[in-house]
Amino acid sequence: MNVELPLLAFVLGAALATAVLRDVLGAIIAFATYSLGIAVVWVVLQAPDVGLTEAAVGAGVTTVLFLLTIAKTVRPSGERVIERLDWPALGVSVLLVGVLLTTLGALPEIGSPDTAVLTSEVTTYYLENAYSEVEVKNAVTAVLAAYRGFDTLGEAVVVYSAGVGLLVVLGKEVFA
Amino acid sequence: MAVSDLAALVVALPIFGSLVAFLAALVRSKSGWPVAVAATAAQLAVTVTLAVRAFGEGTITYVVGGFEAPYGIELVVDGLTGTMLVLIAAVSLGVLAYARRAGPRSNPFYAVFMLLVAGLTGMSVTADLFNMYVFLEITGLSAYALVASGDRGRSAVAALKYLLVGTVGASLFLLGVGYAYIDTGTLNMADLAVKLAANGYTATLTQTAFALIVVGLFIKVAVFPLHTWQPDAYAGAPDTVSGLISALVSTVAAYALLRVVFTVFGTAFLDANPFAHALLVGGAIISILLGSLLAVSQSEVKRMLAYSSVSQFGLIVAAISIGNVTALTGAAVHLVGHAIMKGGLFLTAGLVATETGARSVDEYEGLVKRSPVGAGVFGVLAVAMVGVPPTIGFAGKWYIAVGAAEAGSWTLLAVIVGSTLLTLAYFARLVERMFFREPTADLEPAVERADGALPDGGDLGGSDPGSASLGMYAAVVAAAVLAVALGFAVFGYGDVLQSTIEALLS
Amino acid sequence: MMDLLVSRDYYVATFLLLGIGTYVMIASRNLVKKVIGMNIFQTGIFLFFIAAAYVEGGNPPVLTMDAPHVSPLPHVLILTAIVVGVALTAVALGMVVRIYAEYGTLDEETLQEVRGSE
Amino acid sequence: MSESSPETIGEVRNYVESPIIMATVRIVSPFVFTFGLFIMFHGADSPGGGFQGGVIVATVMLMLGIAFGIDPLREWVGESALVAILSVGVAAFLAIGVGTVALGGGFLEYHVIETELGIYHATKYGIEAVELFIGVIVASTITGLFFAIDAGKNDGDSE
Repeated sequence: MNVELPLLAFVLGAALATAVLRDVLGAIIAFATYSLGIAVVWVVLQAPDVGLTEAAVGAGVTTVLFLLTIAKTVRPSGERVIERLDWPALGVSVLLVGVLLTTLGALPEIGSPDTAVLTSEVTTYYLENAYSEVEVKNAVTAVLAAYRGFDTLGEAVVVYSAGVGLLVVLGKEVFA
Repeated sequence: MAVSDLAALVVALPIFGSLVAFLAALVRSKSGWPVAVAATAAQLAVTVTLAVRAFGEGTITYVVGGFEAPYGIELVVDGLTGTMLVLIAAVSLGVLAYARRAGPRSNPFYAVFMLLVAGLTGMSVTADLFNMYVFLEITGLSAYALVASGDRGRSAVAALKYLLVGTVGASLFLLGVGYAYIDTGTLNMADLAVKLAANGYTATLTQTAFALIVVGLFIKVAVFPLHTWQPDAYAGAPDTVSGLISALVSTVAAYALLRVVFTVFGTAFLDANPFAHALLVGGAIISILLGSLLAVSQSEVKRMLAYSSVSQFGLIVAAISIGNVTALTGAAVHLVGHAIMKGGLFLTAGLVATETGARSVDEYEGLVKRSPVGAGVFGVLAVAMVGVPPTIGFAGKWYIAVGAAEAGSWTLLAVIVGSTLLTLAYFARLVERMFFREPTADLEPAVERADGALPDGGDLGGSDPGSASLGMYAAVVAAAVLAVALGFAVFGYGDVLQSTIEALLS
Repeated sequence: MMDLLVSRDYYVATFLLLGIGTYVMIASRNLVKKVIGMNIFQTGIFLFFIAAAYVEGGNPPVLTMDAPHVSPLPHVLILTAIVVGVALTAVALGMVVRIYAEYGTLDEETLQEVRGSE
Repeated sequence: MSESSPETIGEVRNYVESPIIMATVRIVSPFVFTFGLFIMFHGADSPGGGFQGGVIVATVMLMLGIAFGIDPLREWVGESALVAILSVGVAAFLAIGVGTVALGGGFLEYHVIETELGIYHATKYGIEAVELFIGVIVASTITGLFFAIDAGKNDGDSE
């Protein structure tokens, strides 16, 4: 796994770019780059379903929604390229990162085969029974649509509520 | 069909109602109201059936999709869940009665209204941590959109702030769930409880999971100092929405906190981790004291009521931190009582604004002459909120205070008793103005369509501005009657709830 | 120390992304950038789950592929969470459009000045 | 009900007609659309599924919008049609859940379709139906989101 450190550096760099770029269009482009990087991370971590979704959603839909929004509003024209450093905000985030880092030692090593997640009866049950019980070979789909179908109903409702919610926010009755 | 199937159908029903309300716009504009009323009435019938069954024959457990518990998603309806389910349906029906005239009236509004009911119901019945996150987000999304349904820019700004802060809360909850999952490999609450206990309660991952989940839910409940979204959201929303979300959203989040703290982590975890106990006690005391102090200093009535909620939810968190049968019964009673009293107060504030245009504390001077019903109901609900017997406001505080005494938490007991005086401080200010002063300001009724109470482009449906409908009066009077009547019923309720709470604590 | 960081590099990245997301949400005066910050904050948490599912040398959880498989459950959870994220973003951007229509600005400080005179 | 008109007052038009883009989109969109459907149905045995497929189908709408302008596209699709498609998608998902209860099983228990109605591989078909409905929900919602954000806030004059 020689790609992982450069890849993470790339992703973090893109995330940082959204933070420091003053121009909103620049920040959106940096965010789209970030999403593509993250999609590659998912593929590297053997999660192709999530990678496909991230590429379609993060780099696709979300970016277009952002672009449409700034086309509808303004793009602030500033004389400065880089945002001024906000010390209180930096303090809060450094504190958050610091606190979370103290738990690092307790977290299991990544990729180790004997973590609770991988050895748990839930994971093994899904991998062993997905095909015989629900007849699909992609265990992700089996869990999504069958074992955790109720979550997926919730997910469908979330999409629906985004649609209706946006209509309420914009004071419309249909998508016009 | 078995009765236990209702545990899943009770979530599906309001979603279906939402779809019908949304589709009805294609046939006729502004036709969502009757659909929402029919769906909510049916919901009330289903929830009462479930609650009767849960209290009568014991806890209902149900795994969606016919799978087994840790593999599929489990739903549980016990006495506490049953209480929440009925409360959600009943309060929604009351708010709908109010909304007929007060608006907003567009079909998507009622579609989102029903989605909020679905989200809250789902949060109450689920026994799976990630499923709870999904419903937490459905609840959140609908609440953000409802706050933004007001016509003025203020609503949109408040809603965006609510959305950003609320999302951080839900995300911290999700991160906490992640820690618990990495620790155990499971998401089912009962299964988690067993596995966390086996890992030992002082494991770093368990402690982190607890801290993140509690802080995430603190944001949703609006515990000081994580309450910053709440006064803006409640004050910026249309009156109908303020009534609905102040009564239900934080309430169900507090219920979720109670459920997770006791079902997943348990009292043994709290005993083993002084920091966890301190987190709850600290949040409770700061909220009770500072929430009240901020309420006293507000000049706008709806903001004052909002800060009052911060303080009242401090009491609920206090009850959770005490964690004995009496205190948790008090938590359940106060959740119900607060929902009715605070929802009623917000709706009354809306009624008063519709009748007289009064929205600030000073404008309430001599209100009894201009809006006798509004002033009367406000007075009764304020007295109930202070905790004067025999109202439900008294019953909830009494149980929690007795629970604190039983546990020997004398500091908490002092704060709880003191909170009554603080509540008195901000309500007395208003009650004195309403009943014992002459009106000074001349106000036009609902002149500026205050707070987007009529966001449908000023169409008043043929009525003259400044008139409140029968439904609006009925909703607020019902809240006042319930606030007193439930005070008498509460001790019988405490008895039937006992087995649920004992099971929760074991 | 170095060992700890490298063996848990994705978790470190998670924490840093949470930090960057928080910073962008607090420090940005522009409302659109705040929503971008929210997205970064959420993806940080997605990384936490997906990294937990990973096993060295594992294949995706498709049963036609050879064992060992990575755990499918976190993937499912994050698929749902990504959907939640885009839903929140859409609604948030709707609010941004409305705020601009009302006040003619998306700058937090200008907004406060405009609203102060409301 | 709102009526959209291409000449909405005071709105900035970003659309620039370009023959090259129009021709490209005309050629590419059927392929992308088919790819979206493929991904939607292919989730059972390999990576992919309703959500991803739905997003890709929505991308076709987006490309058409960029090439031919969002307002003509909105009129072609019909804003009411999106409401109907979205609602029917969610309702169909619910109907599967309620249907299995009506057949005597649990909520979303696909298995009973096989035992009660004698349809073999009912679980697999159930899963594929769910994926299809999710695709429909996602594609219609995302198209609607584009339309709604592009149209901006209603000023109340269209009521």
